[in-house]
Amino acid sequence: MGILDIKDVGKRFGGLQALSDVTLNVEENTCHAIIGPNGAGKSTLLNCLIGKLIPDTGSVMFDGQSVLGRTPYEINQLGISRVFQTPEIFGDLTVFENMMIPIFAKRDGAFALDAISDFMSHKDVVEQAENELEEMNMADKRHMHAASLSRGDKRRLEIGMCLSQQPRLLLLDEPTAGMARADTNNTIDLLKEIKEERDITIAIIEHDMHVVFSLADRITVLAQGTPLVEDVPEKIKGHPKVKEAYLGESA
Amino acid sequence: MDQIILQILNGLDKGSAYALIALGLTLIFGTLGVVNFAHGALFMLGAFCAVTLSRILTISHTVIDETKKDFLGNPLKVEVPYVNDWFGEATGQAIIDWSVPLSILFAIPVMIAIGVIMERGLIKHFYKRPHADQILVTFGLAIVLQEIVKYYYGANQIPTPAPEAFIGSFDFGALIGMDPGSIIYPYWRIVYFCFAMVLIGAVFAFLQFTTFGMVVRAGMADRETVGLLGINIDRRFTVMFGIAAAVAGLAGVMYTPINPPNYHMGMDFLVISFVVVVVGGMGSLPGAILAGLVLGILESFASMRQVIEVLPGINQVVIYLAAIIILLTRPRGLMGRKGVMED
Amino acid sequence: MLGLSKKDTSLLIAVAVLVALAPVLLNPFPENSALAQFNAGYPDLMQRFVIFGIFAIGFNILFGLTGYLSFGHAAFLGAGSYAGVWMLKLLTINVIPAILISTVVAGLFAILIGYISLRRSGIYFSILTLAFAQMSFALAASVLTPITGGETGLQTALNDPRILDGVNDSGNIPAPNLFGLEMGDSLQVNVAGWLWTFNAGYYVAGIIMLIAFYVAIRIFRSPFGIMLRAIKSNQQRLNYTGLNTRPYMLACFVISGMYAGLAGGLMVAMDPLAGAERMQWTASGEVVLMTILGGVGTLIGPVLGAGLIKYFENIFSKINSNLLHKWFSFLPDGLEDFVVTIIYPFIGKGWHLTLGLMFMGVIIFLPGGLVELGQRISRSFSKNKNDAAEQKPAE
Amino acid sequence: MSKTTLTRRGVLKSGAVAGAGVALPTIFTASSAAAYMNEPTGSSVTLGFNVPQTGPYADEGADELRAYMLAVEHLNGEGDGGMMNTFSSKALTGNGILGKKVEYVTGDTQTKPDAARASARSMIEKDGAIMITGGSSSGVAVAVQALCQEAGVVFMAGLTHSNDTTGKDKKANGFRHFFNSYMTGAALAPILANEYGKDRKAYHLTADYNWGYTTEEAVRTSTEAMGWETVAAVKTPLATTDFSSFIAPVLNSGADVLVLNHYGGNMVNSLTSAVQFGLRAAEANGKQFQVVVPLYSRLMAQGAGKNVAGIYGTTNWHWSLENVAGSRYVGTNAFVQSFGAKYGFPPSQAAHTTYCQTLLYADACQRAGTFNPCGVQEALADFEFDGLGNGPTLYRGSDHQCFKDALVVRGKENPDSQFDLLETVDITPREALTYDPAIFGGELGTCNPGA
Repeated sequence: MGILDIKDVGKRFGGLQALSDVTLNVEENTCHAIIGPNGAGKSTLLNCLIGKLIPDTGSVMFDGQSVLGRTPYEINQLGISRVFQTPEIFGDLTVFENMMIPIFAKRDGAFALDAISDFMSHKDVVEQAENELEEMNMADKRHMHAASLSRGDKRRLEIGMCLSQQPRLLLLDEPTAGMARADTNNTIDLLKEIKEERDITIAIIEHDMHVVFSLADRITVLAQGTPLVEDVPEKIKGHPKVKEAYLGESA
Repeated sequence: MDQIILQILNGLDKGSAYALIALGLTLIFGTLGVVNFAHGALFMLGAFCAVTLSRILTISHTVIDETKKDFLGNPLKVEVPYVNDWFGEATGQAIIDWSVPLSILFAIPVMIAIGVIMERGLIKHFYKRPHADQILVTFGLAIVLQEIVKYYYGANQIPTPAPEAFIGSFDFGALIGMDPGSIIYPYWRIVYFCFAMVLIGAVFAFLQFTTFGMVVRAGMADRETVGLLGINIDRRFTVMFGIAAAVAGLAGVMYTPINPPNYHMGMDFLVISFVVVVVGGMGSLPGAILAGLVLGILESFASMRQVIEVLPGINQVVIYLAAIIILLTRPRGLMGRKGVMED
Repeated sequence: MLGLSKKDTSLLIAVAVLVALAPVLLNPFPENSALAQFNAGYPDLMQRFVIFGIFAIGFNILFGLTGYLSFGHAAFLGAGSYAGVWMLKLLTINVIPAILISTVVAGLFAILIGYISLRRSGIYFSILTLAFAQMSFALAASVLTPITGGETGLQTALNDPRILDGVNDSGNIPAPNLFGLEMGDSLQVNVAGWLWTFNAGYYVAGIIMLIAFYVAIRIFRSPFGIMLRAIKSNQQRLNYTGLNTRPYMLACFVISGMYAGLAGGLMVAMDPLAGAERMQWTASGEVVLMTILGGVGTLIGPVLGAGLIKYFENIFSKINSNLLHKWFSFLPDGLEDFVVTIIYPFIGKGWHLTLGLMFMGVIIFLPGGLVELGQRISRSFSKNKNDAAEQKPAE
Repeated sequence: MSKTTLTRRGVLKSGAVAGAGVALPTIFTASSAAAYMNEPTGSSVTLGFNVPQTGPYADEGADELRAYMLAVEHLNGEGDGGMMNTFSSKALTGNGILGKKVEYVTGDTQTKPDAARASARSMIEKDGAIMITGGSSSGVAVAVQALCQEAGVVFMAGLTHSNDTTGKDKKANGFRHFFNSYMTGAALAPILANEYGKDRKAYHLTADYNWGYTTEEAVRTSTEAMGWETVAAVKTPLATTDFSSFIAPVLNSGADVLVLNHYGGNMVNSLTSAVQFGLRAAEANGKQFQVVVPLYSRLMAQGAGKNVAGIYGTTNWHWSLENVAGSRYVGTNAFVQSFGAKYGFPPSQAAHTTYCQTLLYADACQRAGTFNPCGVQEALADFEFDGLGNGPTLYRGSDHQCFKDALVVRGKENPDSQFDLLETVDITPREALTYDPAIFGGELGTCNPGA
């Protein structure tokens, strides 16, 4: 039984069966990738995981609790942190402030009316934010406006913000989409580093094979709304069904 | 029954005025992304185009009438318009009588010019600024325009009647076989409704069937892409601003016989026109028209004595109540698109 | 000091000094000089400066931090005013209960309106708040006349119960006071032609304003304040960071509404009348303009904006052609008339024109409002010393 | 406790003495307080003219201001003296008031009680005004009157027609020359009954605020006493601009008279709508349909243009009064001459009432020998005068309301000029308009001299 347990999930939009009988397990402390060609149902599945969509059938359990119908903040409080396709950070705030918010959220829960204390007086939070910035090699940028960071640094910050919450599952949604090759490689390196240094479970939804093969411990290939194969990367590489699915897309 | 038909007629009539003002506001918002608090002032300027033309037509020389006395007891000076001299009294008076419809011709170029000057001189510098800045600068502009009009025309209302031919009421009751006189409606208000519909239709046709309109619509949907295609969208937006100003101005011209204009009339319509635009859905032209008509009809029904007796004060709040209910049940208004003005 | 950073402490001290010395600073011209008309150091206007300052500070907590533009904030000012007058009528002419209850009532009203309006964001939120405020205004001015006094406004009367006060047989309505210190009481000091009026009501309002300002600084610097700024910046990220934005927004809206209610309560404490037009959209629009004019999201900006607009309203509207002729009487006759003719449209009944031009001028040339003007001036002074002075984001 | 409120002018004078050549600050406390608020101690006295200068009533406010400036001229002995020459009291000599030159400050009420009070307070606190006057709405009048009572200065109301001003909201420091809703009803009803018959069914549209309520009530009561029946009374929001939805049902309601209890822009718009809907031309219950506007003003008539032709209403005064109704209304022509010569057009009733109020105040001070509000109150209470254009008039002491004849007027069919829009149909003598001050409730209280 993995930490994330997706069972028989099906979702229908009008006449289109977007997902059917999706069952997969993400084991703790592994990196599990879900890949598939465009239209395979990756985003629909993702939306089911984060509470945006409720599947018609099946269940999605995180550590024994259903995530279905929960709001994004509840899902985060369960221990799932999400990294977006395009980095979602607080552009108007400084890098340091960006880093503090998730730590506050982790410490104080979904809502805390602390309107009087100075936020810098919360030494534990400040310390943790400083450590996390060090980890991300961004300590020198702490006073910068987050919006003025480079694209790669924004991604770095976002991932750092997610990690600062010590999530039980890090959910990455096409983390390198639209990135230049150099930035993509940097991101891959960063994720590798994280994987090696921390005990963390990563689920990654990705289109780019290159990213997936360098990171994942296990890969699920999705095609036409249903899992095609699930195996270790080495086996997926030459798998005829996968080739067919990807070639079919380009045909 | 007749009461209900009458209130529907009245609602459509009121609603067409709301829709016409909201139409221009939505055009400017949809094409330029600018929250224009000076839109009410454009409506007011249109109305004063009618006043100005009627002043021009009645430029007079004085003739002393010894038989009458003025308030100080001196012989009365009678004003005789030059048009009377030039075209004879009958024709001259007819021209003056028709000054409001004639003002349409006068207002179109004037309002387009005002719109273009406004856009080039001021608004274009605010495209990339926050909505709050746009609100402040256009609100400031509205005050300035109002005060200029007040300086020259005073604060009092100025009667600008419709032509004699349109004074009186049309008997719908007789037309549809009910008692004669049971449903009557003033000619000019019917004219206003038809005029509004024609103008709205013209704007839609223009956007739908001309290449210019297509580019503008594409620009409303995605400004950057159209810009990349090498089309000079900015110039087209300037033209759109001119058109929106003209639509607001014409709405004002035709409104003058319904209520004598004063410098403040734009502000009276500003809030309601924003409510209409938002209830219709920001950036949606059909939404603005629909919301205008719906709110107009609701307002008319809420003004009925029978309704007020049951719910005191409902006539005061019905539009706002409707707006709240619509916005709570339909998050983006009646026909709004996702992602417009939500942050 | 007081848990504030050095920079914030000096800002607070500066504001405190300005508030304390306002009666002197706002009367820069000697009493009998021609320019005395520009003096603003009389009790009514000084009270208005600080009261509208509170209103704008509170509005800025909502708009400046979260970016939610309420177009119906005057409803809370009005609700606070009505509650305040009722306290003065029913309970006691002492202003303390009036000020407290008006804040509480406005807060409750804000919970109601906020709970519904905050279901939407952006302009839809603005229109919802506008609709609620306009409904409040329309009802207050008409069908609620027994509670609100209608268009005439709610006033104290000779035969009010005032259950905590003793019998009043003076034949006059007692004036609002703070344990005997009447809000209208003043101490006047005359120094070589300058006349300074130190008014009790002004200092009561001024002290409350300083407290409100201090609390606002604390809110700005608190984790709560950061969360609010995060809402403005990226609400989606905040949600996925495990924070529930709803209660944050509602709390912010209610705090902001309570500031407005406090301002309303102070208004009636200084001058016991509450009129319905206090709730009208123009009043809500005014606080929006004050905030933008001063500088959105800055601490001191809204106070400056409030001051500037109230100054125009009260000083420029009172200049008449008679005064103009007096000022320019040193010029030759023809020139005097010419100058007066040029200036006349901008003053007296034309003060709106000046106000409109000022709005446009400020926003065109100073996109950050008056605070930007201050920053530019201080920057041009410190340029020579060091140009590397780190520019913190506008706070 | 010791009161530290000080009068401003008092301080000025003592300040000038004490401060002569001395740099030491002089601080004044209660002991040196003046006898009353803003006691003028210099060679001049300041009056506060608080009129709407912005908003829809700005033109009316401008006309009031013209009259005030004219009155100041006359009080200071400049110009032709206007109604000072015809005024029955001869205390004023053109030498200012009590020998002090009259100066004035102006302010903008914006027709909002809040703004009006702010403006009035600045006049009292900053400019040392001893009397506040003006305004063109009852809400403002009631609010400013209450303020003046608290502050201890005199309030001479401008154009305010609601019964409340000298009824339930009356104040000892406040005075009204203008007539009120009750008088309108009492004056209008007999004429309407005479012209349109006693068997009429009325439909009221009433502006939804205090003035509207009192006017509707007054007109209803007095027309019903004449035998009329009230079919319906509908309240219209004050902010309404398009009255069509209120006018549309009128014709089928069984009514044959429409009463528009509206003023200003409301009245212009509702009357314009009524005429558009053909009510003037229609027949109901076998009779010609009629429209009535209880309170007329010339500026409104100007705004409504031809639509006022033939429509009845009342006014406090009209510039043609003396020519039409003879020398009982002496003063009218003197005022019109004086005003017309200076400004080029005849004065409105708002201008007339504010001019009268200024003169009456000055005269009261002169006769009382003091500016003290209590002295002024004594001098004005039950003061009987003549020669201010309204015929013999009484300033009643019990509610500070003037009692004088009221004019029933009708819109002219063929006006000679834009000022000649109303013709006087009848004049109701003041005896017929007098009522018991107790009927409206309220307490006058005692005069408050401030300090």
